[in-house]
Amino acid sequence: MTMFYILLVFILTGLLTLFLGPIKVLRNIVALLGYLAGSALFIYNIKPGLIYSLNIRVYNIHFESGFSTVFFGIIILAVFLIFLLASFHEENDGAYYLFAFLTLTGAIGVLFAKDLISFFFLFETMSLFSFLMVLKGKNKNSPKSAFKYLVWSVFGGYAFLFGTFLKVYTTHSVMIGDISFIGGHIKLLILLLILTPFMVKAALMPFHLWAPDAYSDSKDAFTVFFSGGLSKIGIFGYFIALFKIFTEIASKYPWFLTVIAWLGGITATLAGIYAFMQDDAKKLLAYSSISQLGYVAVGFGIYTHYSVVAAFFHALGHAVYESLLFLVVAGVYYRVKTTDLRKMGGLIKKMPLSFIGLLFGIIATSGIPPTIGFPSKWLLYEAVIMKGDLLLTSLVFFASITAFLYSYKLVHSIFLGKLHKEHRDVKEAPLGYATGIILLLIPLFVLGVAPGIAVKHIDYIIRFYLKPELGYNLTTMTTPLGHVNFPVVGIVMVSMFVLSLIIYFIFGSTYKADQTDNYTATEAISDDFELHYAGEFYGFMRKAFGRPLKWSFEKLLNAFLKLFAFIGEIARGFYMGDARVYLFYLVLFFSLLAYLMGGKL
Amino acid sequence: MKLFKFSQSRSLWMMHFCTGCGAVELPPTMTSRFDMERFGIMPMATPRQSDLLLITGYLTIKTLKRVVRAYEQMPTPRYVIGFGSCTINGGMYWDSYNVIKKLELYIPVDLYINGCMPRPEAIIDAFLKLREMIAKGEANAWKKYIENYEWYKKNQSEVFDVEKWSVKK
Amino acid sequence: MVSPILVIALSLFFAFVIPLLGMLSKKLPRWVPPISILVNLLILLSNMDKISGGAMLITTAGIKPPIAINLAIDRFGFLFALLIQTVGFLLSIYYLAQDTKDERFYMLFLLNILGASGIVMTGDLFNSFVFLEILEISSFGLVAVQKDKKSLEGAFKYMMIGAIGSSLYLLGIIVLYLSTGSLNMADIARLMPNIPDSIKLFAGLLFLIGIGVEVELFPLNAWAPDAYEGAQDSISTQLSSIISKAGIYLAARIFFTIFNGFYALEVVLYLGIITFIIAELAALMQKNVKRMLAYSSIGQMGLLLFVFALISKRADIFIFTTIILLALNHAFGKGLLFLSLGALTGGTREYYIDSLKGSGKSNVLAGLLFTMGAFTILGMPFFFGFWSKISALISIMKAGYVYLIGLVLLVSLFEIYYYGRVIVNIFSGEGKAQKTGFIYASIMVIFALFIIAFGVWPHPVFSFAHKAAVALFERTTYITSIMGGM
Amino acid sequence: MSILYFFLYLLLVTIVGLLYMGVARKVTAHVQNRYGPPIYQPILDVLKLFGKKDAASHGVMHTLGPVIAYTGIGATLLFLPLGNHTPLLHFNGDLFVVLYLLVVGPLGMALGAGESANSNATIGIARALSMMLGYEIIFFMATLPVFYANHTASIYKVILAQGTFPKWAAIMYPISFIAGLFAVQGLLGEKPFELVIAPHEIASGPMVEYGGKFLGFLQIWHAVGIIVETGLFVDIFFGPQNILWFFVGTFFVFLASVLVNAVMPRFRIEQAVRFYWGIPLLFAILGILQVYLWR
Repeated sequence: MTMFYILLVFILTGLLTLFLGPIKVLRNIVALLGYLAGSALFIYNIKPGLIYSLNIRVYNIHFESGFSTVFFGIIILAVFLIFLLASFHEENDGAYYLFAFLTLTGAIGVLFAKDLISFFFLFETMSLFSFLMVLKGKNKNSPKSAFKYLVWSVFGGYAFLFGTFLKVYTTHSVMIGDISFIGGHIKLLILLLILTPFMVKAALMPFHLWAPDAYSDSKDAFTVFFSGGLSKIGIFGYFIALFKIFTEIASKYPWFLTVIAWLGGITATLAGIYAFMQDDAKKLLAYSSISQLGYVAVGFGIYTHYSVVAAFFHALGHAVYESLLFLVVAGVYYRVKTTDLRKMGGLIKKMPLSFIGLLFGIIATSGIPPTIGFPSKWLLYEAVIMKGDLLLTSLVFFASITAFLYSYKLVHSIFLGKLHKEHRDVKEAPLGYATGIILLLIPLFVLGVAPGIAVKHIDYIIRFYLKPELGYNLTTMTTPLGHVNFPVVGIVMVSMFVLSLIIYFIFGSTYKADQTDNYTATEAISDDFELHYAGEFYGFMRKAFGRPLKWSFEKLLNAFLKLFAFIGEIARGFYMGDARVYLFYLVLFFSLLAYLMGGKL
Repeated sequence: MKLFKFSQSRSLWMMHFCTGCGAVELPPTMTSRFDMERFGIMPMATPRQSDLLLITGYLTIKTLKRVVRAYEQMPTPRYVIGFGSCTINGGMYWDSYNVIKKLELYIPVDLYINGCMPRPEAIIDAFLKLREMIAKGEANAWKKYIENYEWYKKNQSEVFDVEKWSVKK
Repeated sequence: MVSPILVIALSLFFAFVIPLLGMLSKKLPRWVPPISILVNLLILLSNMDKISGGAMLITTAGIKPPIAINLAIDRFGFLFALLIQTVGFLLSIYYLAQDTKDERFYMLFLLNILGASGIVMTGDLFNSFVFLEILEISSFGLVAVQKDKKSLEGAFKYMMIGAIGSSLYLLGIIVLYLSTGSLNMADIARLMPNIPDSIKLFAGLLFLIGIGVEVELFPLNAWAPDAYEGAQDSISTQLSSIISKAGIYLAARIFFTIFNGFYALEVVLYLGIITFIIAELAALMQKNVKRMLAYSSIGQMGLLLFVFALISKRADIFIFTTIILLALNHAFGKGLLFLSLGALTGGTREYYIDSLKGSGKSNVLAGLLFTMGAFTILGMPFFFGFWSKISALISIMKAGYVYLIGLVLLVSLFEIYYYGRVIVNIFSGEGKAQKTGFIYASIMVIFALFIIAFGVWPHPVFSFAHKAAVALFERTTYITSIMGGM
Repeated sequence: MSILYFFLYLLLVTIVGLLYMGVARKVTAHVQNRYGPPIYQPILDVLKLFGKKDAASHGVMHTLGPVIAYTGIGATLLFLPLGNHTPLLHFNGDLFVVLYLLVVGPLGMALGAGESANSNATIGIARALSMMLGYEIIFFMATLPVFYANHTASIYKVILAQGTFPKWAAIMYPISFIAGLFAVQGLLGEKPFELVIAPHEIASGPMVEYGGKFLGFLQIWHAVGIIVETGLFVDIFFGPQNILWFFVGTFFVFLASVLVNAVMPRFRIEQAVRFYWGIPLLFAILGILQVYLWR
């Protein structure tokens, strides 16, 4: 029953905020309290193994909680808190919070769902209200992006529904349960269909087309939750589909897993490349998010204990650092009112905390120890090599190099370089953002040094399905290939840093140079001189990639759409005649039917 | 400290400010015929990295302000070598309206190389002389600039807009 | 309790009173329809507990069926009657606030409601034809009421096809009469096994076409886009929520109760899905939003007919329940869409998607309601459409056409596409400020409340629809309750 | 005790690295028919740079950049076995720890250079990062077969497995080895790939605003970097059995690289990246296929 109450609390909070809409302070307090009540209920009461069902006439709603519920639930709730804190600084109305809370309801509800119909219901709820959230976005492109998002997520949802019906038809059970005993290849079709919405949510190529636009055109605070939180439902779905629904996928269709892994690798790489070509901070981060989610798909595709632990951990990491990055960008937008990378620069002096947040965010994104990004990447590489797919390993490695590229572009264009004249009076991001940054920095380091905290839980989730092979304790991980002790790496870095600092302080002295005191072939420059290299940052890579960069799934899709439009035009042509033509249809139809049935007359 | 002094004398990174025709003498000095790198002298790209500013020839007012800026951007200790007659008295541009005649008035010079043009041997000789001076602690012109900053600025302000071209410290 | 026959009688009476009142005052006639329909509603509701099990028989002149004209209301018909009267009542309230119109408009409107209620209440085949004619003729008039080129064109086309359709319907009645000697539905149904197959087939075909026109079956639906487009917004609502629903009732009554799962239903099965696909495809690129809604309406009816025809594969109460759910969803959802579209245009009759740009921002309520209507038609969760759509899919699965679910869902994607396009368009850019009158707005809100309330808690509607479906499903009970176990 | 040991270790590698740089200058000079500076010249340079006063700093990150760079390379060194002479911490990490620590240095430098608000610096960094798309992936692909064949990701185990001469990975996997050589040239930033510094083009790129002790830091960073980068290559492909062999190996790899450097012009950036995606990539893939076939 608690599960139902949690959802109810969120819905009611949403409705309350809707009615309190104009009274901003009260609304915010209610939203926060409602959130806290719901998450307190979740954290204290949701233990693995709870079951609840509710009969609404024809359908029975079945709820169940497992280890995965708790894992993903905590991630999603945590990211929602960050979103909530940041959103208080934006100009929002009550409906915004209603939609946000309903999105949360859907997202948390999906984790509880035990049968496919309620899963679909809650999943669509989430999609629908997140669509409305995007629709209430921040610029005039938002409706368009929202539309794209809607079409894609409904596409996924319908595929899921079709899969559900096929499953129900073949197994006579609507529960989330095994289908590997079904004869024939229909089980693969079911799996594929059920997997589709999750590939869409987790923006696996070629289902990613909605993501860059929807991420960048939704309100900044919401993007934090959108990317950090909602994409986790996609990961959760991978888990459901591959482990709970088709338990014997590895023995029955190993090639299917390989395809997923490669799709993940390609996603990670291509999205990484697209990311460093972007000139908008949120677009860049959107692609970065897609790229990082690609690794997760690789982890699931490899399908060993190591790789799946890596995938889950990466999902967790993604929630932390991607939220952090989006949050910082949101804070920057709040202050400078732009996300165009070419119009910022040098903000480190004005927004040091945001800079620190972004810095460690990108360090984690790049997977540098001792942050949360490292353990999962390390484990993933080991897993892929163990699987023996060296080319995939290389592809994934290529993807992580692109992470350095876009990370640096982001941090440089916003915070480093020259401070623009009009940003001279910019202040640090306000309290909500700052709190969020600090809150996110804690897990970023703690889990980077002691990943065992999370790995233990992840192990519980998947040990029913895969033989536990990974050796781990709080701070170390061991695979047949290698062994790593995370705090040692951290300690080495810190002590080496201290040593370098000592060397630094022993020698010489420095003076603080003004930003106009710069080597410009000894030309004297004024403060508004454009010295910030941010436009066309990796422009030369366009030449390096050449023509293939122009290929896109989007063009392919547009060709398809044109085809449908053409068919639609033909169909419309049917209704374009005058009354005589319509009469002719009628007569023709009658004669045809009479002819066809003539034998029976 | 001594070690630093020694290394300073043995490692001179120069920024050859190719202000005038004298620059043409530097390629032979650098390349295989005379090979100044064997004395640890290397050309550098920016004033930040350089120890030695080489003024190769006459300085117009337009160039002077840039030279001053470059000089001020160099980290101390820094050295200046005036190269050719032009830096001493204007040389063949002694009556030009836009060439400064005496470099010393604007930035402190450690060493001059006489001649028009001085040959690479002379340049190398100057380098070795400077090396000696550094080792002995005699090349202290950069201190003079700090001590008599006002005076130099006054001189500079007579020919260009100091406010704009000086480095703000 | 009051005899439901008064529903017919009173409406008829009021309809004829209108022109007389019109002579007295211009303002008076508009008060007649709401009063009349309210009375009707009360009469119906007072009979609610009387209708159970089989059909409730109301005879005229004390003569028992199969001879005399009679009404036979079972729960199925009652539900439709209630639907028709409710929507009619809401619309009549709206017409109160409308600009002064010719009083004949109110008469037509009332006759329209009367025809529709008559169809769903009568137990006599010929009477159903009469009511169908009343319904159709008043509809032509209502479509044409705008009196501009488009509405006249639409009305004309509707009339051409509709007249032929209903005459074929009449022909079907004649064929049945010739072979059974009866006009009473229950009686004919009882005698049905005695009729030779060829006659059955022929009559069935004639009925199929006659009703097919009404329920917008491909290729008999060519009138629909023009008529929907030409008609005033509230009339379009009426076309989709009342008139086509009466058609659905008739189809169910004739093909199921009388013909007992006649195998021409297989034709409907294919035609239904074809209607669905073609209409959705046609809507895909339609720039005129109203016409787009018309296509969507046709598409929904196609789906409905497809589900309806599934009973020829597997007779299941659930499928009947689904039909009712789909009909209800379509009635309220599409009604809401047409009404809110009218509000968005501000009565300018500029339905092109570009001219609607930003209208959702200047008229937030109408924009939101349009979105809700679209969502319920699309079958989004928390809206009633979700349950009806899921039920439809379950029905398809139960009938064994599980792969067709994929097709239906694929075509539904087109729906998302074109509805999404409109929603996005009305919420982007800046539009002219539109104002919606209070009454108009509250009618829309009532529509929307139905959708949301039963979307969140569908239980009552389910049980209601289930009971109605049982009434339809147990045809022998229907027959015996009327024929008295003959 | 081990801290002292580590100090000496770092000092040793720094000095050896600086001497390597000296050798490089000497060798280049001889190739160009010059006499060249003394081999210890880079040490003098570094000392001089640390002795400089008032280097310009553009802010915290600009200051910390070189420090982080040295931190990264020093930390990497700790995880890199110098021959089978066990490094202090080799048992706690493997190839991926090394690879990821290896980028800390460039990242620190990039952050520092970025804050200098000089477009030359940023262009240099952009080039450096883009170059990684070329050589880093080739290097990784070239080393993969070795690790895969020995079924480990630990560099130390790879060294142990190679034992004596005929079992060198360079001989067992010659195709990968060649690909690796291509990569090392880029890894060291030597001349056809010297786009990052490119003094004549972008005024020494990332270092444009660095003088004094910052530049000193960057010099010793580069010095240790040479050892670490070539050392990684030598460890993987030659399996040096003791520290002497390690240094001999690194010396020759570095020497080869310097010789190529001395006679080469410079690529344009997109040419450099595309170069790696051509023949070296082919070699790397063939190397991977080879290990599949041989296994």
